[in-house]
Amino acid sequence: MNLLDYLPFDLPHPALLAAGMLEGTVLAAVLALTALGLSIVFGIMRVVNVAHGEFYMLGAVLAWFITHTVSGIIGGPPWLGFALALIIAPLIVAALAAATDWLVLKRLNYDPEATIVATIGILYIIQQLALTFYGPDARPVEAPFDFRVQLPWFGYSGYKLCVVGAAILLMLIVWLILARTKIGLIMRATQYDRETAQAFGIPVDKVYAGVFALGAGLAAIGAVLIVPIQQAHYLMGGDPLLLSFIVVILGGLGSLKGTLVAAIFIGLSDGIISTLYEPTLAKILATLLVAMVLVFRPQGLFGARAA
Amino acid sequence: MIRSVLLHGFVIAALIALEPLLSEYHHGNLARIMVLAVYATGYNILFGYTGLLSLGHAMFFAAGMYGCALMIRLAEWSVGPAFIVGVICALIAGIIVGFLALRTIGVGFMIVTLMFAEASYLTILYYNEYTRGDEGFTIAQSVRTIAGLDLSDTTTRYFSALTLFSICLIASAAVVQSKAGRVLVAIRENEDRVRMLGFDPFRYKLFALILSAVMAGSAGAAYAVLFGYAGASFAAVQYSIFPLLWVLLGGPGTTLGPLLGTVLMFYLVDYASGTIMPGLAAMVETQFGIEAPGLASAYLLLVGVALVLLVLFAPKGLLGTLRARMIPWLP
Amino acid sequence: MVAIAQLATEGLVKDFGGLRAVDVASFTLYDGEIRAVIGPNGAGKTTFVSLLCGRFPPTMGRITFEGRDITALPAHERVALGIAYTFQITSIFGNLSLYDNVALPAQRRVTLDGNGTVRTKAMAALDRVGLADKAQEIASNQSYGHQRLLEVAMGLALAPKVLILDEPTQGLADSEITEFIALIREVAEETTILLIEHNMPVVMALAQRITVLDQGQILAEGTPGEIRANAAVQTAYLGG
Amino acid sequence: MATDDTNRRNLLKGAAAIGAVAAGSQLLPGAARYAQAQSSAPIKIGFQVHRTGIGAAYGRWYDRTTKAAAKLINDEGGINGRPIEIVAEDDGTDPKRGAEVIEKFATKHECDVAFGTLFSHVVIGSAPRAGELKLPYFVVSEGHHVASGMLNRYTLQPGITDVKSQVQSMAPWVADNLGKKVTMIYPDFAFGHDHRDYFSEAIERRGGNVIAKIAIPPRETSFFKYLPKIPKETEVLYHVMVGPGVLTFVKEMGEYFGDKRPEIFGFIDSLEAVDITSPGLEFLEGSHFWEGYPRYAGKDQSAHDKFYREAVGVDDTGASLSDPKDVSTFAHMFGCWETLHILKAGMEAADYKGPKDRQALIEAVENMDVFPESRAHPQGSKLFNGRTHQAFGHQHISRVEGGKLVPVHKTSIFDTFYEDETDYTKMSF
Repeated sequence: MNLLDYLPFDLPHPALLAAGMLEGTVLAAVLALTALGLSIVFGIMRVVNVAHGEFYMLGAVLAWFITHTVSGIIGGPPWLGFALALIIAPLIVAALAAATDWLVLKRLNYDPEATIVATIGILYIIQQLALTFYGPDARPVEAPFDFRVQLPWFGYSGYKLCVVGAAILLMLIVWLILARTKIGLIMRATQYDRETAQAFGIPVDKVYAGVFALGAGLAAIGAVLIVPIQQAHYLMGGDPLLLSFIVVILGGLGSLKGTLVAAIFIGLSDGIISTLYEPTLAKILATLLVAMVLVFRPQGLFGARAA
Repeated sequence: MIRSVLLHGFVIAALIALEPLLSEYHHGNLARIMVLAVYATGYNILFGYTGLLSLGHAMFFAAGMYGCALMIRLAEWSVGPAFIVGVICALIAGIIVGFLALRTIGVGFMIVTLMFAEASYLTILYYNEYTRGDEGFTIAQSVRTIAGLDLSDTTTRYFSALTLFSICLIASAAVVQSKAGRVLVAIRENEDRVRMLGFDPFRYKLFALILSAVMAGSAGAAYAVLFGYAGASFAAVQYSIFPLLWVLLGGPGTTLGPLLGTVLMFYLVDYASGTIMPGLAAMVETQFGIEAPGLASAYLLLVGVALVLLVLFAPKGLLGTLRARMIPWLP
Repeated sequence: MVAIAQLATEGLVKDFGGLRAVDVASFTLYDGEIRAVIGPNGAGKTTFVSLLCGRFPPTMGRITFEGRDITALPAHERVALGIAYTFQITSIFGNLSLYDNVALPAQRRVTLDGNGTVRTKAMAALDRVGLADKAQEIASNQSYGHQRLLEVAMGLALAPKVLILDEPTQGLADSEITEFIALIREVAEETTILLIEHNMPVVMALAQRITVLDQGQILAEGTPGEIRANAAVQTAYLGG
Repeated sequence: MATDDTNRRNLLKGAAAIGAVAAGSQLLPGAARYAQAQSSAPIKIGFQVHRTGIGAAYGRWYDRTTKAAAKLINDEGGINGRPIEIVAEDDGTDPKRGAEVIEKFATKHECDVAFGTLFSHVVIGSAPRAGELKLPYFVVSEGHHVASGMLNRYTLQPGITDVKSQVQSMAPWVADNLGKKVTMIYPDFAFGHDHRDYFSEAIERRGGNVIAKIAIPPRETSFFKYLPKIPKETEVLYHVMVGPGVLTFVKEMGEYFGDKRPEIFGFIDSLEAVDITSPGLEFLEGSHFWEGYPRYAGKDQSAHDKFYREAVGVDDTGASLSDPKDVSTFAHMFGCWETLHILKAGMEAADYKGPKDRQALIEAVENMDVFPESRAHPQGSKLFNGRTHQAFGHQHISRVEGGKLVPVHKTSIFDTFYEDETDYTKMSF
């Protein structure tokens, strides 16, 4: 009687498992990077930002424009263009987000339902402007550095491993800002109770604009880091939006730790399940797994249990 | 109460009277709009009246579509019984998803319905040899007849779509103005209070979700039969967002909002992509000399702008604002 | 008249994480009485009352209503049995008219009794709290006091056997309070009243018996006179 | 005779110019469209183009090739003395919108024919409506759905070969030159399944076999976790990925295999509108690609190919003349050019005057059988099967050498034949 016969799948070849784990970790890093911004905006402002994916796409598209012009004009090494993109793109996206918050969301007084509608509108606007000026093609962005790590079974992109490192670094920085700095304190105060924060003289509207801009900026930073392992395309905002929502809600509202754990949970489960079953079947199971967690633990992994 | 019966009667009568006057182009459009308005009406019962925002209604639409189309394609059933099978599939899907998704709180419902819809989309792809996956399959014109009436004939199709729409409109108006409807609206406003007034919110939400799924399913089955095509694209996320847009434009929580929203959005997209945007692009080229080929195809830009303006100045949607400002008795 | 126990609890405990919010050995509410529950802020009054009407389940203990064990019964079924609760923090249907707010509980009553019309029961409830003339106005536009009265009207529309009022007079003007006292006395003829209240004059005017809660436990129980004279109560209140 | 031609040509140039202005001023309702009294109304061709959605990259080049072909046809006197007008509508690469656009062509724009759809789910979504509205529907897809008999007598695909004939003609060369043990990686939807099924059958007939079939879920953005499923003994890795994710796929294959890799055979669909020299594609050096129409003009470039490239504004590497980085969908867009010319031949053969001659037009096209290589058919000579409404032509294989796609093999048309699965001529109109 061999126990392994009773498993509902056959054990994967070690190379497959290794690839699944590696890709799972990278996906976890990608998810964390994309969801980080949403987690802050959603956690602090309790506002569902459906345009989050488009800010991500804008970051990637701007990264292409910047690296393309830099290599075109100055023609420096790839990392120069990339470094500039990593700084400039998020700033532009953050500024744009602050403007949208000021022009639209503030007027709606951040009413949850109205913000969903407004951000769907903003989604289409950003997407279609990208189509107009960037065009419909998918264009690659050169990674700042490209080296191949030779593992026992196969080679793996060094840059991807650095993306994992960058994700951890970024999460740490954001956590430090929130936990250790004055601005972080103000943000947490506004998150805890908006009225009392206002009573203490915190300019809540300015904080919201800042948080919304920070959220979009973080999405853009994530995009600039990730675009070299994917491409910049005007429709690329769709999936990151869905995945970030799943990560944020699965992790539990307003809990940075929850976002991190949920990103790891989804990344690894997607990676490992894909080694056990046929690809599409694996995607179905991974999707249902996430849904079931939310069904049987509504407040998410780390959210406060609803009183 | 009588006013609302008259109003709905008037709308249906107008649609009947309109039929002979319509050019063939608008004939075909209105037939499709009415089928999609059934989908939006179903969606509105859950979103507009009960306050539950689902991002996965395409799975019910697709359940109806495939339930019906596969019975015709694989079991060679005739249109009538196949349509009923389609509606039953949507009913079953509604019950299963209802029991699972309604355990969630707040935004969790949005994500869980999204996940179930994504899983059903992939399942349609997975069973490709039956469903032909994303490519989909056609239903032969010869088979698409019901009680001797050829459904591909323009007038028959118009009136079949109108019949289905009228049934769903009256059903939705009846439900939302009934006692149950009053509870659904109360759940939307303050679910905790409803529980403390002696109602079990779960049962009412489940009823709303199942009714909404059945209507969405009947629209899916009707689309397959009236337009002769079933494909996995109708189970994709885009087709879960469409009814949300139509209801938001028309007026969530109003019985006629879905129809109005579907009509307006259809013609907005149709004219924008056909005339407005290409004209704009040509004008930009002639006036400023900038080559902007992308602009000609960016008609969704208008949809985006429309939504932002809508939420800033008419948050309750067109009919919702009309009700708040002028006609308070509008159902 | 022999007091019939209507609502009773034994060993009722509720823990939130480490905190033991409620730890009541036994509590009995008699048919037809007006009982007040008082105690300093954070004494666990609202939690205790929420356990009675089923807003959340107790960690331990039993609750019986008219002899029947209702510990596991969900809130909406306890309401059907006749236990109505009005919220401490006003929780009404802000976007709907006053009429729609009371029409819902009235509708529940009509289905339970199987007779009467929603319109008459709803208007009657609004009339008793003096809001009948504002029936079509939107609830959120009303003054805070009137919204509190609407809460009471919604309770009344259920025609419950036990009406639990959680700080009903909060935000009412003095004139409205006197009217409120008269109303409760009238309602008490056919309904048992359980009143959580800080406003001592109202407590003393209405309550036939008072239960004092402190840190989740019953400190003392008795008539208003006994309670006023009780030393332990004074220290709890004055923070000895 | 020359003066006649020049007169007619100036006349038509005038008409075409006015047409362009009118198109620009569509906003002015009822603008006088056709100033010249003597030239009769144009033949309106409804062009169903993927301007938005996943097919947008193709759509842009389909649009450009169609405009070039229409200009050429008009410059040569139009069809039956009437100029052709392309009425373009975006279908957003969506089956519902596709059906709506077909209705718009038939009932609002009153087009004579509809033309130009590429993605198969849009073709299948729209074809039933074209059949019901009795609107001839000339698709430029690659799908086997036309020849499979699933559609109707109004739907034809004379200007481009279908995936079954393409894949089938690759198997002999792959088995003989690259290897017998093949692993296939394909998208997990109908297009990928056609490749899987037809290639497996064809390679088995040639003594090879497919040892692993890896189906990738749609919208997947990273493929690395599937690569270990490729068996070690694989001799040829067959890949056909469509959509933006393809650059990642190729880069990850490079990282996975490093320098010891099996032979790689792919379909150019993976890299349509993508510059072969873009960063990350160095790994493809030495690999082979099926090409419907070689992107790089070989040394024996035909005069027709040269003329076609100039007309469309594409250089000898298949990229736009104005921007060498803007690579065209060269292996597909020729279908538009050739289909429009077949339409012209069909209308002239049927002496097409108006919508009442639509059935005559279809019958005329059904009777055609040979399209010799010419200015109208720069991709090469073709045989048209009137019964299955499907064209058969030469397929090309190119090898990536020094960042260029060098044509190495051209199949005979005979290799691409398969027996009929339907006979539309027997169906009623």
